[in-house]
Amino acid sequence: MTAELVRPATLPRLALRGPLDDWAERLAALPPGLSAAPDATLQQLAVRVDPASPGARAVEALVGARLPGPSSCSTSPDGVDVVWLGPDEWLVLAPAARPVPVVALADAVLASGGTVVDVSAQRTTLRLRGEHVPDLLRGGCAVDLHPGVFDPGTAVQTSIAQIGVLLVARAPGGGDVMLVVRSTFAGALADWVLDAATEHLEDAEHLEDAEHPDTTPDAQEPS
Amino acid sequence: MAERIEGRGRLDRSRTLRFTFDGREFTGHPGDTLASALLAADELAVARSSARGRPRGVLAAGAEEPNALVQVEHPFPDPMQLATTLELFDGLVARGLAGRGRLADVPDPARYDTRHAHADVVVVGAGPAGLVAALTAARAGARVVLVDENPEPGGFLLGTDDVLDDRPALEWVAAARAELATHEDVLHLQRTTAVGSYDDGLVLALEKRTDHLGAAAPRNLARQRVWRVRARHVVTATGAYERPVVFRDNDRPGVLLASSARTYLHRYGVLAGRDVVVFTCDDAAYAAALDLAAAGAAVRVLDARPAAPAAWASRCTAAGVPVRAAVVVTGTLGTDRVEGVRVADITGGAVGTGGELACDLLLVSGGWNPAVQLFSQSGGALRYDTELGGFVPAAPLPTVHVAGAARGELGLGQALRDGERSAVDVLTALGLPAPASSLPRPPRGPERSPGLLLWRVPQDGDGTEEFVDLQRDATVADVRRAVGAGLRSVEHVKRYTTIGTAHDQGRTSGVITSGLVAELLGRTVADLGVTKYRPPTVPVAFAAFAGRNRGDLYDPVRRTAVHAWHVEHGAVFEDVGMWKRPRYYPRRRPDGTTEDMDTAVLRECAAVRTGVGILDGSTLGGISVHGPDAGEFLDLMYTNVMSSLKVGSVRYGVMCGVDGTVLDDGTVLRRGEEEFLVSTTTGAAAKVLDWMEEWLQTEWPHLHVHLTSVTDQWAVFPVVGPLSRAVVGEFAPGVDVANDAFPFMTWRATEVDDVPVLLSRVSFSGELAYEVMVDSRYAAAVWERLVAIGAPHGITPYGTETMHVLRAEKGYPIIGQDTDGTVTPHDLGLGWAVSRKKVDFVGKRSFSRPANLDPARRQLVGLLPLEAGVLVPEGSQLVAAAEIPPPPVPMLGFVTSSYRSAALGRTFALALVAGGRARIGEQAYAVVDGRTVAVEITSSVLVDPEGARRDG
Amino acid sequence: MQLIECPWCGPREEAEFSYGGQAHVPYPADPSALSDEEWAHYVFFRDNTAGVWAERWMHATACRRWFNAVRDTRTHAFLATYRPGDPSPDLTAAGTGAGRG
Amino acid sequence: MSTAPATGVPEHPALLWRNPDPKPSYDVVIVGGGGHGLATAHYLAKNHGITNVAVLEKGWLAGGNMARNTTLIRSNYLWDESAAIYEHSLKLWETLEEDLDYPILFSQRGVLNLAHTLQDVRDSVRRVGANVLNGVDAEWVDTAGVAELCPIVNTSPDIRYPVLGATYQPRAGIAKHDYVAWGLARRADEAGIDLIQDCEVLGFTTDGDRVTGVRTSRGDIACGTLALCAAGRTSTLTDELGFRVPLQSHPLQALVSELLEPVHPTVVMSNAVHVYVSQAHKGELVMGAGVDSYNGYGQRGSFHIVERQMAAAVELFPVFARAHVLRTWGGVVDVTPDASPIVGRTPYENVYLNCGWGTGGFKATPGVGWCLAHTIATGEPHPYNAPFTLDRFVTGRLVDEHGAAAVAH
Repeated sequence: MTAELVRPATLPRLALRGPLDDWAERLAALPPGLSAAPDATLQQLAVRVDPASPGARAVEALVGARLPGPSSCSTSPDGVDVVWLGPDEWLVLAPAARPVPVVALADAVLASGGTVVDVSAQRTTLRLRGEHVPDLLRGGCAVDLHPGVFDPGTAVQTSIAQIGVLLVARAPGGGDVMLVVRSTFAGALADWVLDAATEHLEDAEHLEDAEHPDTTPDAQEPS
Repeated sequence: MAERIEGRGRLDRSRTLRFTFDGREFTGHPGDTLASALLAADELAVARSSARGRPRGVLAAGAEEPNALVQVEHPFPDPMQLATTLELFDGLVARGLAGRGRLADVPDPARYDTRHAHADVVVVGAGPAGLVAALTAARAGARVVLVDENPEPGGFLLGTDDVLDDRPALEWVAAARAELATHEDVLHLQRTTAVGSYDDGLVLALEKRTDHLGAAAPRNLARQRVWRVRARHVVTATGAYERPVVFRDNDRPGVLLASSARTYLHRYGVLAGRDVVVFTCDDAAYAAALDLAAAGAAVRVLDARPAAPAAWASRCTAAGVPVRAAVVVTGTLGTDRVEGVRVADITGGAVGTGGELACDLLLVSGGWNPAVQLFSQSGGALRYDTELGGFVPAAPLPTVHVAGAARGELGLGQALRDGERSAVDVLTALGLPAPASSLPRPPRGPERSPGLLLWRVPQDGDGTEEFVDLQRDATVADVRRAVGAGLRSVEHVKRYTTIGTAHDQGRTSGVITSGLVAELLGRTVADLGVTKYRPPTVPVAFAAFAGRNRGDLYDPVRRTAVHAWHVEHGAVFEDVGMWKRPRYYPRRRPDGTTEDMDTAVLRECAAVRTGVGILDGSTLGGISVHGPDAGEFLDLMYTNVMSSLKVGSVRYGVMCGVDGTVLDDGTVLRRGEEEFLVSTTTGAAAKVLDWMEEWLQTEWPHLHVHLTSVTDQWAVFPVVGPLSRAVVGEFAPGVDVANDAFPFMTWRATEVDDVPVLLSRVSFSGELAYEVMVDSRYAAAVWERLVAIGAPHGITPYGTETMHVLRAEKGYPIIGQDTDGTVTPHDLGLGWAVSRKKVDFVGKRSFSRPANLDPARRQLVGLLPLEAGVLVPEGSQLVAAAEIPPPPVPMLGFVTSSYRSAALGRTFALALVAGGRARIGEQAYAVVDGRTVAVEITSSVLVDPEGARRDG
Repeated sequence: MQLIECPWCGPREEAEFSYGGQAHVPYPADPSALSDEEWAHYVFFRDNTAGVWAERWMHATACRRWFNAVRDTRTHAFLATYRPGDPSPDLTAAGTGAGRG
Repeated sequence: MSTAPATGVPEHPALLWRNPDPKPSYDVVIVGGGGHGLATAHYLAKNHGITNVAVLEKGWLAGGNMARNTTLIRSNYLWDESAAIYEHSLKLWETLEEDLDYPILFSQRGVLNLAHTLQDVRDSVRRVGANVLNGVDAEWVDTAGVAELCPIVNTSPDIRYPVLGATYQPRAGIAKHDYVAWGLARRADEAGIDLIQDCEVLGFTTDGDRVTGVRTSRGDIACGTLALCAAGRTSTLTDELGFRVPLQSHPLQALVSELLEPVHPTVVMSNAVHVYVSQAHKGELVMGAGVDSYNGYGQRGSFHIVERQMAAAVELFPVFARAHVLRTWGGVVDVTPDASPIVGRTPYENVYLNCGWGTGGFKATPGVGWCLAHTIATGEPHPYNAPFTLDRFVTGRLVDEHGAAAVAH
């Protein structure tokens, strides 16, 4: 082990770090026509409630958006997304600045036999934007991204290269999509996006070697 | 002799491409294939036959070519290319193959990828039928994908001088291509071959994106791409392959299919011979005869039918092309190339006296085999069309349609009408209005007269020189021998003779073989059928199907939130499922050398037992179980009672399969009346969640329970060792960490810097331990703070290897290492965790089967080698005696875990031993490299059996 | 590779699903009352129909719900899919079931 | 050690079998003309002099799994009962070419079962240890050993799942499946046994706990003893006979490449990086992987299984990148809950059952033929197939070759 463990003078206050912090630099250097912005700050709540129950209406009132049907997403005026995950299951994603009152929400669904669990760290998000995004996604995802089929309001759970991903459409045709992925798979998804971007590089010269660039820092040997 | 002629071909003659074939330099032009460039240089022989070493030349112009298999050496070794489909590029180095290709011995630098596409209809083939089908559908607003194997659309039109609306047909093709480009919902892919047609409109197609650029191909572009087109309807407009006729020495270079010679003329500007004999049973060969004559060749036509078709005969007469009917070719003359043919009259199937004709090119046409591969792969049934002498779709499938020559509709006019008809069928099924018909007008050609069914020219001789499958060197003699040996099925004949097993999958030999077998057995071809069509239709590189799933992307790498810290601190990792887990942290010594694993692990173990260690346990599964029936549900899933667990407490649980074998184990925290937090082993996390969901959804939907995966929500850091209390106490000042305030198997919730933290007194090492659980976004910060606080106490990060040693010293089993799918809780000595009170739980009934009550079942015990320092390898078998008798030797059991123990100052192991608990105190022998190592069977708990260390 | 009609998400690629074998084989009401043979038949024996039968699937990469399907194991073709708890559609009528996308 | 694949392909004999019409009655009727049915017929004649036998095949002889498997032969199975019957079979393979006087291209080039995780290593050491004590040639080789035995395996430490070593059985190998079938068929035919093709069994005639005959697409045939060797279609027959067997029939896919110069000297199998591959005599790479998860009799499988197999193949063998898939197909394998066969008695006094071989059918061909012939001839199971009873699923005495395969800690 390289550095001997030493106790610093002052202990820094606990700070939030996203699963993709170590990829930020590389994701920022994607070719034109393709940008990828990680965001691990969203409050995320797993809500289970009978869609026909009073609890469901209470959730809609508190969140300010209706509980959408299959493969759909509704968004409140404050930018809170509610995504369908299953017949009685939704994922609420709220900006860090405008969180949803968790306790109130939990109480609202309790009477209807519902459940609310804070899962803000269970998944993280990667916002893909640009003209190359549909082509990039079609390189690993079987979902139809055609305008009219994949428009804002659509949210589809599927997989990309063995990685479970939730696609939330932000613009028709897949040019602006929020990917929601399990935190421990986020690095693997980012590696996949970086590798897929090779196709859209302006010039190939700076491609160090044609083998897949080893983006993972964890070489087996001690560094 | 074959040569390039002026004024013909779709080549860019302004640019010259240099290439090397069989060590000799040649030139060609963009638009050439390797085959056309070789023909232009009069190089007829391209390979030696695989078994008999006979010279072989190009027979065809496309994927049906049986002979011209070439090995590409530059830009990169490629063992399987067809000269007839390999687009020429500058700097190509290739050589003829005698059947076996050579793989490169260095990794392939090229990239490969895949693309998904969706359409209302996918059209395969951009010939006249396919282009019309695509245009008709596009005009109706349907989403269309059109794929075609050639560099440019047109199909067979590329190889003819046909006209449409009195203009060259290729002008209509260009207009069609341009119009398709205006439709936003049309994806038109050339150089893309449909290789498979699967269920529900899935068509797989391989796009060659940069092969034609050779070494100039941009390295960042995928060389080849697998398209996965999911369409509601499929239209296969794949045309038909011309069929040869079998006769003696039909394999000599200089024998071409009639339509292929026409293609070499019109598409590549190559006149394949100056003195041409055309031997045909079908009208189509006449067009080839007339075109080659018009290009300056001396051509004569031999028609095997009793009478030549009048219209074509008169055209030949006008062009000075002599036509002779009721005549067959019985053999070719010459050495390495055709110099002449033997001919003979044929009346009523009987061959009369013969003569010889000099020629330098022999064109052959035995009729047409519709390309039904994709239709057949989709499950479509085939029907033998006696007039055509080939198999056609018996009836269309609901979503797979066939248009044009692919279903026997030969001729340009039929192809155009059938393409439109297939599109209208699709649009009708889709509920879209069909656009007005606007087909181009084909010229009024002669009516097609019936072809003659002639698989083989009747002639004596043993048939050893009459070739049926040129690539496999399989002859009429082989077919006769197969039938003579008792084989009746064409599948048997194929395997016996190897006919149809090469790269061309029997395109020119399959139907002929069925014809020959039918004649030998006196049965009909319809009755015999043909061998099964299977994907892919053309060979596809392994790497193309692998796509980008290579290297680190072969399988996702799963990382905990503290991964970067582990890397910076020199962790050596281990693969656990998809996870990378630190196995140990080798320290660099002052002299610059680095600890080996054993040294590092002994240090880490000693630190945990005497000071304080910290482990990244975030890979453990976490499931939040909510609802009024949560307790009842967990009682059904676990062997022990969970519903009695008090809020604030933790309980260890074992979970079994229905067959009573251990599926997983872990701890359960009760966080509220209706809320439990379940932890699982790393390996079983996904499996346990699925297992619980399966029971809830399909057996007990009446239970009000909700499951939520929180594996990635919570990071889990065991802080372990006598000094752990001090470290955790300082880290979480809001919690009284003293033993009586915070006893074993309880948990406390607190906050650190306003971040919610759970602490639980769970120990997997027998030491005083606190598991620190936090939102994984704060995990890195919490880990660093714990390490900072612990530094003065000598806190030591430890990996999975040390964790294994510590838990094994306490006899705690690891599911998946100390179990193998046949082990029950009782076998592991976990009978105490199996409730006797509960009426039922998953697996309980299996415990009372005879096999489960057998005292000889293997049970988990400890082992101490009599020689204290000997490390018995994990997996070693255990036998009863020091001397190993001759096999089969009865085995008592095997070693599941084996380590050096800092605490014991010696090696020890755990093992599953038949009737193990009753043997404690006895000796057994571990077999290591053929010799025995004496071991004493002990209790499985070797360190601190009384549990004194647990509370610090 | 087929499109499977998830009763909630609609038609999806077969690779998104995991298989659960024969459907409508309920967990015995009282396992302790069963003979070893009866218990073995629940644990290990299932039909192995060469033809149309009812089986279980789970939409693993999306809604993660279990559902049943009527499928012809000879052609692999799906005839219908339906929610657990619903009765299996009449197999003959299922020939024209909604399962066909 | 391993021999390079032979170049030429040998000549076949002039006569294989007679294609007789079925007689009204036989002493023994074997349902299923695949490798197991033909081997049983051969050994009935050779070991027991029983030749009034008919083998009924619904399609063309050996056209089922016998024509569709990846031709691997090995006996390095974990449990004593499995090792015994597979090793017995391997010993018979070693003399089969002479016994049949037919060029079956039997090539003992060894098999490597790769280990990619620490648990793989433990399981490997355990299996090798059990093999040796059961008289099966087996050794553990480390990563360098793997590279030496099969240089084209990617043994670098930084691939996704590095190769940590392998079990190696030198006597394992491959054979040409069609020729094995035709060699067995020819011997049986020579002995006077009737091989009846295009003869599908549609039903049975019974008398109490005896089956008196079979109703087929080519008429009724009476039988003294009946043996079921129908592999994936066994359940259809046992349903007809009114007793249940714990089989599930799954597609098992395989594929071949074009002919290549010899590059792969041995047989390599990997579970974690899921593929197994050998190079046949003419030079084609023959590859397989796991079953498709769903029940299926269509003799075909789903593409995503092939796609994963190709990614595994190129990961483990980088030099295979530009080898080409020439043809893909599927068989129908009958899998039991413990991945071990059922070979022995049924509720009918004169009916014997051979099924449940899953992916291990080809390698067992001579061994199970020998044992089933013994069982038919003597009415008693041979010691090698005695443990593989139908009732083991009731007692719980399974022979679990699925094994742990679980991921530890």
